[in-house]
Amino acid sequence: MTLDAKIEAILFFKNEPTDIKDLANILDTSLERVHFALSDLEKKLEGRGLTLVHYENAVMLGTAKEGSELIEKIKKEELSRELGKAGLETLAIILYKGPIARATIDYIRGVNSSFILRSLMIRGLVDRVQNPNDSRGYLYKPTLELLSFMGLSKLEDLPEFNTMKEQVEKFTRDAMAEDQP
Amino acid sequence: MTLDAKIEAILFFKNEPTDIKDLANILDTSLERVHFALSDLEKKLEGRGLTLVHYENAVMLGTAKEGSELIEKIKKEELSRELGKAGLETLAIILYKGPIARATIDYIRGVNSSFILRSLMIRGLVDRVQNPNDSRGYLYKPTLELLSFMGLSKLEDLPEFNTMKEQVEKFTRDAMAEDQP
Amino acid sequence: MDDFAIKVGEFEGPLDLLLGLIERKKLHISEVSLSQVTDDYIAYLKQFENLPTGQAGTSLSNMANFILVASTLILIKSYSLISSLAVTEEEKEDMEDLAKRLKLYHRIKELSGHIKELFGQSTIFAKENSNHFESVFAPSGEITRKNILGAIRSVVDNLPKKETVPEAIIKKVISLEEVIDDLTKRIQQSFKMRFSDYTKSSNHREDRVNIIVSFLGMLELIKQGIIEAKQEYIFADIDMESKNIALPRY
Repeated sequence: MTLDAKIEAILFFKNEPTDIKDLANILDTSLERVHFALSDLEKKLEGRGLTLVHYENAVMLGTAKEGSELIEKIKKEELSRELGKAGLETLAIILYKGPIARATIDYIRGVNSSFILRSLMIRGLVDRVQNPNDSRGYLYKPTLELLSFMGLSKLEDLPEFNTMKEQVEKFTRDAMAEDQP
Repeated sequence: MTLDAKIEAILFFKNEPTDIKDLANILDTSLERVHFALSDLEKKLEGRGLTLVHYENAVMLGTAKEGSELIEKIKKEELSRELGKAGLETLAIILYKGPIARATIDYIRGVNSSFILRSLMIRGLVDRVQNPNDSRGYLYKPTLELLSFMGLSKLEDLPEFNTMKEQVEKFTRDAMAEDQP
Repeated sequence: MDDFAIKVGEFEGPLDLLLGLIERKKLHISEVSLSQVTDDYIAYLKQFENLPTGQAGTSLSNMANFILVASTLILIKSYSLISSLAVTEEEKEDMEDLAKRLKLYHRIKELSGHIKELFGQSTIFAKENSNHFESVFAPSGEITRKNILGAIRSVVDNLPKKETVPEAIIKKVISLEEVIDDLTKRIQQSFKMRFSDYTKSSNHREDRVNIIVSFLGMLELIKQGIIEAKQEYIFADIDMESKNIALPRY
């Protein structure tokens, strides 16, 4: 069995976002080889019914977005599409600029974002991790579920992703040089 | 999307044996064409991590036979893994406040708990029952094995049971009165 | 969660409001257009500042956000009217930043259109969870009464708390009208005074927001033709004189 086939089996079994480090551990191989195998798997899944969703160190298996209408037909629970203005703005900031500190989100939006962040986390759309530059602070980032909801295999598939990331980074570098990690 | 890719997506999503007649219905096509597509799918899955499992008149997607050792290893690893902060907190909420709906746990913790709950269930630490107020929802509660493992003859024997329960309840009462059993 | 909503009227926050005002006038985002919508911004804010908190979704800390942006707007407008106005480096940065922030916010709003378009439209689905799975009792050594108590304590400690901004302080700072009334009275009484005397003798705390709010009051009075202001040289105090003592109108 090839490494990419093994990874496919593991992701199928686990059915949740899986850390690439865990994959390397279970498979007793290097991170580098896992990365290579993942891109092999990605190629092999082209035109198939399944797809990989990949962000930073996490990866999961899901149905191809071309099949979404079909799956929607047999899905029992109705998907909640309601996001509201605050939710849309906050998700846009996190998707195009994440991982990002709450202070920066507040600064960009001009309002306190703690409650909208909390509700996005409860919905499993946003996740937070310890800020490596500030032990008391967190960085907010998109979850693989958010990417899946948007039919994105990876963040780079977002429209205008590359141009925007540069713009936002340039701005925050200029404006927040003093208080940003 | 080819018919076999569509079938792959449906079988992946359903995650249970699916009647070939149902597939034909969902895909609005003939039994014959579904059979052809299934044998295409079978060929395409050769050498991959997944395989098609046939029952009498039903099919299901599963991990490839060659991967079974790997899957056993993961199962063992999942069962012996540390629960960690998130796992312990979720378990504590269920012990002090159960039976409790997932939405309430999410709301108390401020993050989505679905993956953690599943792992607690697989490890036999929590159990779920039908929510009497919501036919599609469940309430989570500790298993008897967990109680005896902790040496508790009843939940009230938990340290500071009443104070802690009251504090959590005060929070949920204020905010979620309508979702509460 | 409605009591936590951040809204003054239909707007999410000060930047949202500013953007709405600029778009309504079909202007481009710049310091010039910001000075053109300052009055509208203040007028809009005034409708809400006297509402009890909780009504119309106003919250005190959020009002403070609105007022802070108002103070920068006033600076921008004052600067455009009185070119000799002395501003500190920090204030200059705030003024320049506001237009930049607004442009970025505008961009984010455009991008949030993509989110709206894509969200839930062609979802990648995970496997449905199987209802029949075998569970094996597999506890771990961490599950002790002590650790479970520690865990529930940490849960309780991390429950979100309602805002604890001291209401009295913010109410004092943000009462725009009060400052203007006060200023009018003082002008009538002393006929001629200096801006720094006003802020010093005022019973308000002499913090930055207050000075700026007072300054706004002064500008309003100039606009209404009630007083005249003079500044001898850059960084000097501003002299205020009443033009029409009999008719202080608002």
